[in-house]
Amino acid sequence: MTTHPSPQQSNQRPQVSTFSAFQATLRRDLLIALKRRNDLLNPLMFFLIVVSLFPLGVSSDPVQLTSIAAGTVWVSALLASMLSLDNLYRADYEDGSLEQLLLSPQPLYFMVLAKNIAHWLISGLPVVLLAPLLAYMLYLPADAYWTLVFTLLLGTPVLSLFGSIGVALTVGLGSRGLILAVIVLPLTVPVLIIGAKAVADASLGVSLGMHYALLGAILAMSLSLAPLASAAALKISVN
Amino acid sequence: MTTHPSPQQSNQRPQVSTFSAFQATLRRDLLIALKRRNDLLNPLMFFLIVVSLFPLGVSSDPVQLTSIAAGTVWVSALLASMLSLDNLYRADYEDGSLEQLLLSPQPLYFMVLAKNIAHWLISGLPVVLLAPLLAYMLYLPADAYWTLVFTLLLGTPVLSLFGSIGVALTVGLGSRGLILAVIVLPLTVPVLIIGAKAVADASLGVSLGMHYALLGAILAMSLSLAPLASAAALKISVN
Amino acid sequence: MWLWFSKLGSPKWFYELSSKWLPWLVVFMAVAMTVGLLWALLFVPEDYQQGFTNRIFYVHVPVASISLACFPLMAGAGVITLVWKMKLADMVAKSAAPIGAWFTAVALITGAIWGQPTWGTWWVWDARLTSMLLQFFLLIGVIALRSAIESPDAAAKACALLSIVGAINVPIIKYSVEWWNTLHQPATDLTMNENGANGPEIWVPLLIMIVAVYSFFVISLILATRNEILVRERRSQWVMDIVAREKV
Amino acid sequence: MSASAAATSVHAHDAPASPLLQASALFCERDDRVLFSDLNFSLFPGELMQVQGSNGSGKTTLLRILCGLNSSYEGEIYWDGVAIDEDRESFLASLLYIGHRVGVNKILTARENLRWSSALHAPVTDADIDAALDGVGLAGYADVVCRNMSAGQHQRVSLARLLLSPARLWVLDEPFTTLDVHGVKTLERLLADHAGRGGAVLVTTHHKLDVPYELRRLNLDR
Amino acid sequence: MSASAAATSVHAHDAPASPLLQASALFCERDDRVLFSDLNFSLFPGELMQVQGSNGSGKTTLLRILCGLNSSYEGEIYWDGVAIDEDRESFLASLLYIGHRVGVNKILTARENLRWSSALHAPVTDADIDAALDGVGLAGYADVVCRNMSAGQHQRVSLARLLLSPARLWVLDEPFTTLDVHGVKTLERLLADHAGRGGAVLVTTHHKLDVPYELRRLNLDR
Amino acid sequence: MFSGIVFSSVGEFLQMGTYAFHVWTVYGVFAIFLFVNLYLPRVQRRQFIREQQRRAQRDAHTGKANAGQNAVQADDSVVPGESE
Ligand code: HEM
Ligand SMILES: Nc1ncnc2c1ncn2[C@@H]1O[C@H](COP(=O)(O)OP(=O)(O)OP(=O)(O)O)[C@@H](O)[C@H]1O
Ligand SMILES: Nc1ncnc2c1ncn2[C@@H]1O[C@H](COP(=O)(O)OP(=O)(O)OP(=O)(O)O)[C@@H](O)[C@H]1O
Ligand SMILES: [Mg+2]
Ligand SMILES: [Mg+2]
Repeated sequence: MTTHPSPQQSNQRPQVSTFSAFQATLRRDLLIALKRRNDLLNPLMFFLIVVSLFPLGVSSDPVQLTSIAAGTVWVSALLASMLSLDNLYRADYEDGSLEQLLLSPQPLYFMVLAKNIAHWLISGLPVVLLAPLLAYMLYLPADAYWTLVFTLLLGTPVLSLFGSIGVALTVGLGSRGLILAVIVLPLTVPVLIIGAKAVADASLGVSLGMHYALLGAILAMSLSLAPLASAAALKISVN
Repeated sequence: MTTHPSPQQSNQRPQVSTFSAFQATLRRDLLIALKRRNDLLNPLMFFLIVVSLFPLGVSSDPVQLTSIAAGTVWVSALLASMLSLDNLYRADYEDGSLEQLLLSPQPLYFMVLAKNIAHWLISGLPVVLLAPLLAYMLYLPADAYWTLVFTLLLGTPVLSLFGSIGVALTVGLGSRGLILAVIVLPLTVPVLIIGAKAVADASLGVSLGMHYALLGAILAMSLSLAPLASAAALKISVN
Repeated sequence: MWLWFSKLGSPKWFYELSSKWLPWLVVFMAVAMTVGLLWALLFVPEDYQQGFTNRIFYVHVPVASISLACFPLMAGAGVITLVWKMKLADMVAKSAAPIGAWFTAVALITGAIWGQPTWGTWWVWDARLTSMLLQFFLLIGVIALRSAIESPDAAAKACALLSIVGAINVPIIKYSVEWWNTLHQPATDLTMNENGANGPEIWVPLLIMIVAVYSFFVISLILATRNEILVRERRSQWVMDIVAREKV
Repeated sequence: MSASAAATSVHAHDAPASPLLQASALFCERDDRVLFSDLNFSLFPGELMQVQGSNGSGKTTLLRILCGLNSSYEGEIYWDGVAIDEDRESFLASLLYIGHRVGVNKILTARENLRWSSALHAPVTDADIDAALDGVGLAGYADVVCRNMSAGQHQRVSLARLLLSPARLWVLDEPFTTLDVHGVKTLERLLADHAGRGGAVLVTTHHKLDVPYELRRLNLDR
Repeated sequence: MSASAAATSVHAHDAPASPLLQASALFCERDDRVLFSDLNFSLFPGELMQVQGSNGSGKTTLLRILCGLNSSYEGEIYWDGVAIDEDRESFLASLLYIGHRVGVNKILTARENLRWSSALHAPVTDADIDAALDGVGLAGYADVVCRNMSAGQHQRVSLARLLLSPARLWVLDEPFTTLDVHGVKTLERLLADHAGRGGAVLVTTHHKLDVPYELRRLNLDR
Repeated sequence: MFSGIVFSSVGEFLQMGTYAFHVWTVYGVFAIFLFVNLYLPRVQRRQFIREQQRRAQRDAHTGKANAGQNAVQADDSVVPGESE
């Protein structure tokens, strides 16, 4: 008990800077994912499995697979990103940590941003890195690989950021997963369309500047606005 | 307090029959789904959205869509069924109802079966009924509609039954969603292959007896064995 | 029978027995592996179609065929775990899953590298390849489940159950995949068996390699299981004695 | 916090013929800590036993083991002289367990919850349910969705099961949590009544039980 | 169980200059039931206030409203004379809330949990954390994963925050739940100490607080 | 059956016709595979033993009993398989 700071002292105590709270939150989320190694493995495996369902369901014919490759990889990345979102605030809501987060004197924007970044690093980035392998298995033309990686690199953070809003809205509800998907999937359709279109166009030699510009604009916008929306949604859900 | 049966009386009291416990469990799960109308709507919406991602992500060319229609509808049904599984035991685990179920003196097989049937009625059946509409949107040849409906009718219960094992195994875990898919999706590949193949063959005029026989056999086997495995898994998870 | 069973169930007994046999097994494997590898690399004649890529055969086929043994092994161990509650069986099952995943991955990788020159592609959705990929997914599922469940006891039972369900499904998956592929056969002829000449100069080294890789599988399984035994029995006197004796 | 514990029954009881529940040489280890070893006790009809111990001493674990919800133990448990593994069904038919998680679905109303949970054990009528809710101070709440109830009201819904169940053995894990003073009184009376009628009660709680009944204590602390 | 309630401060207190927390004309209705209306009270530095009321009387609701976690109310709440909506940040910097859900992640260890939650408020060292865990009777548990702790141990981990936080106002919702006798003592002393140092405490509990300190009561029952 | 070494020079052996890349990658993968599965268990075993010895020493110093009772102390789960 000797170290207990008395409330009187406390007013002189250095306040925590927003940055160090941001950092602590980011580190905590990454730590949790590391401890549950599954969080790292599962989005990847899910992505791999879903992609390979398509040849099984549709056809193993290379020509046909080529034509659906871009769309399939994008749709699977979308689903993998969506499903891994479930963990974003759920555990925190259930054990009460979310209330603690909301009661922190730091701007919620940065706390939410930290959690979103952690989520993307855990589930989005690995998917981006694995995508070329799967693209190969679906016979995507080789000249489209880099486009695939770059569009996913721009697009998956948007999925995390948008998804975060959906999870925040539904975190208090009994049934998730699906309701989340139903809310978020339609929001992410533009990203999907642009991304898949860019990849498909890449093998046709069409110029891609426009696609990248659009994706970049969407990313910039969602980086600045989505965490605000998530924060507001969290406040509503905890009510 | 007047109606309180004393323990001495209790030995004479009529025991509950297994069938009425089965019925009560089935009715309860359906009631919960009805109350949370989302449970009814969401698998459908998810199915619809995922299927419509394909024209958006892949191509809107009717010829190409026709060729991937059967597979896409089946894969989407598989995913919709998988995602709605999350609710199967989760809420019961969290609020302690699952312990009550395990401590009931009735054979667990029937209790689990009741829950699986409820799940299928809620999430599988609506998908089956909606499938022709989506098939139409994907330009599936008209002569394959009935095959699609029948194979889904035989196949989706298998998805519920298999999925139930996976959920039961993972119900105690912090992170779900994805690990469930990673465990269950590979197991459902045969159903997917046969189902999608049957639909594709239907428009070629190939005889489908073999396909139905196989699906029927798989369904019969999983009806008799899967609930046993689920029951065992539940006991393990609650430990 | 019962006595033997409960004796076999004793991790200590297994540990001591394996200590005795392990050196011999290692020597045997080293000899077989050396002979097999040298023979395969140096002496096997060039294939008239595949050229020297037939060297890959001697790695790929043993690894691929032994990887198929993994699921039955885990399911067997699973039954023993669930029915007789024998701890050793679960330790074997736990060690087998990652090793099986390694074997499957190496089979996939070597197959892919072989496919590039022979079929002109690293990957095709051929029946055998696809079912191998699905087996890989199943194994990863078991590993993921094991690491997701905190309590070792619950993890043991859950994985045992999943392995059994998986093992029942492996043949079903295999047949359905074969059926799927034979029905819409892709353009390329992917039959693996047509290696032209099939004389003893081809299959004797293969046999040796199969024996060598098999003993390698057994050895790595034993090594991993022994570690698992040490960890789980770390409170018991005999393990503490080993710990005290050993210099590291 | 506590090490292993060999428990002894505190009171000598003028015991009836045979024990309802008997634990023999129970041993349980969690996380490499022995929670209890060589734990022996018998519970006779008409007995009310409080399991005591500091936080983390293994009370919850013990109760779950006795109910068969946790199987990581060694030793034997007998119900009416028969090992519970052998005749699980008749054991379960006589058992009512309420744990930390009370088994109340938040989407259903109190009535719907009780209707289902009793359907697993004994048929009850709507009047029974109303009477039981009345008995735990929730008169008029039968058709309120449980989500809209407070923590203590949840607990009360689950306690209504005590009044609906024909079980002879009640196993209750901290049932007094979140109950207000009045609720505590009611529950204490219920426990005493049940034991008085020849039932048996095993209960953990950190609060000092004030029952008009002889209380046996099982202490898990060393 | 209870209908609407107008609360009054029970003790006249020799009040210091200005109240820390002040509620004025609070009104809250849930599910068409008025929980409280025209509720007025002030909490001064050095005061320890227990919110009382039967199950469902609105204690949890009141505390969450005061912390800003629930916004379905009418009336005004002031912190240091300023409405909390106006200067939320300085209010939050002085507030420590522990609710029914204690905010302990089960995958992390006690230390990792505390490190994060204090990083949101004030920088602490590992030695601070060890000392705090020691203070709540969890010495040696710093690196144990919280999943492997009992219900009471969870509660203790969250209570260690009391020893790490610089907050002047503690708002605690049934913090005595699942604590053993010894833990209850420790917590009662902590509350008294905090108030004695000029902090303020708002606490709900159904158990009879036994603190060596003047206790104010706010009763939500009619 | 034995037709002798089929290569006439080391260079030819390394070239494997035109398939040096394929053949040697496969054998490389195989070598890594062998190495990992034979050597890693030994590393893990050593780690485990070292860890246990350190713990025994610590316990001896603090005068604690060696079995069970004190195990809550810290991350007792020095599981070789999980320490990579
Ligand atoms: C990723 C690619 C590949 C995978 C996953 C794969 C997998 C397998 C499997 C599972 C076996 C079965 C072993 C047994 O039944 O005992 C096998 C055997 C065999 N594979 Fe592959 N393989 C691949 C590529 C290739 C390629 C490209 C070739 C040669 C052109 C090839 C040639 C063989 C031969 C000759 C056998 C032995 C034949 C037999 O036992 O039936 N494989 N492979
Ligand atoms: N989520 C909710 N929605 C609507 N009404 C609610 C909700 N939660 C609680 N209530 C109602 O508000 C009232 C007060 O609940 P509250 O949780 O504040 O009670 P409490 O005083 O904390 O009781 P307890 O002692 O049981 O914890 C209850 O009567 C309940 O019916
Ligand atoms: N899931 C678990 N895995 C491993 N160990 C556990 C687990 N749950 C509890 N323990 C350990 O078992 C011990 C006993 O826990 P238990 O929940 O039975 O205690 P309890 O007596 O009910 O305590 P409380 O009064 O706090 O509820 C604790 O010390 C804890 O460390
Ligand atoms: Mg407990
Ligand atoms: Mg409350």
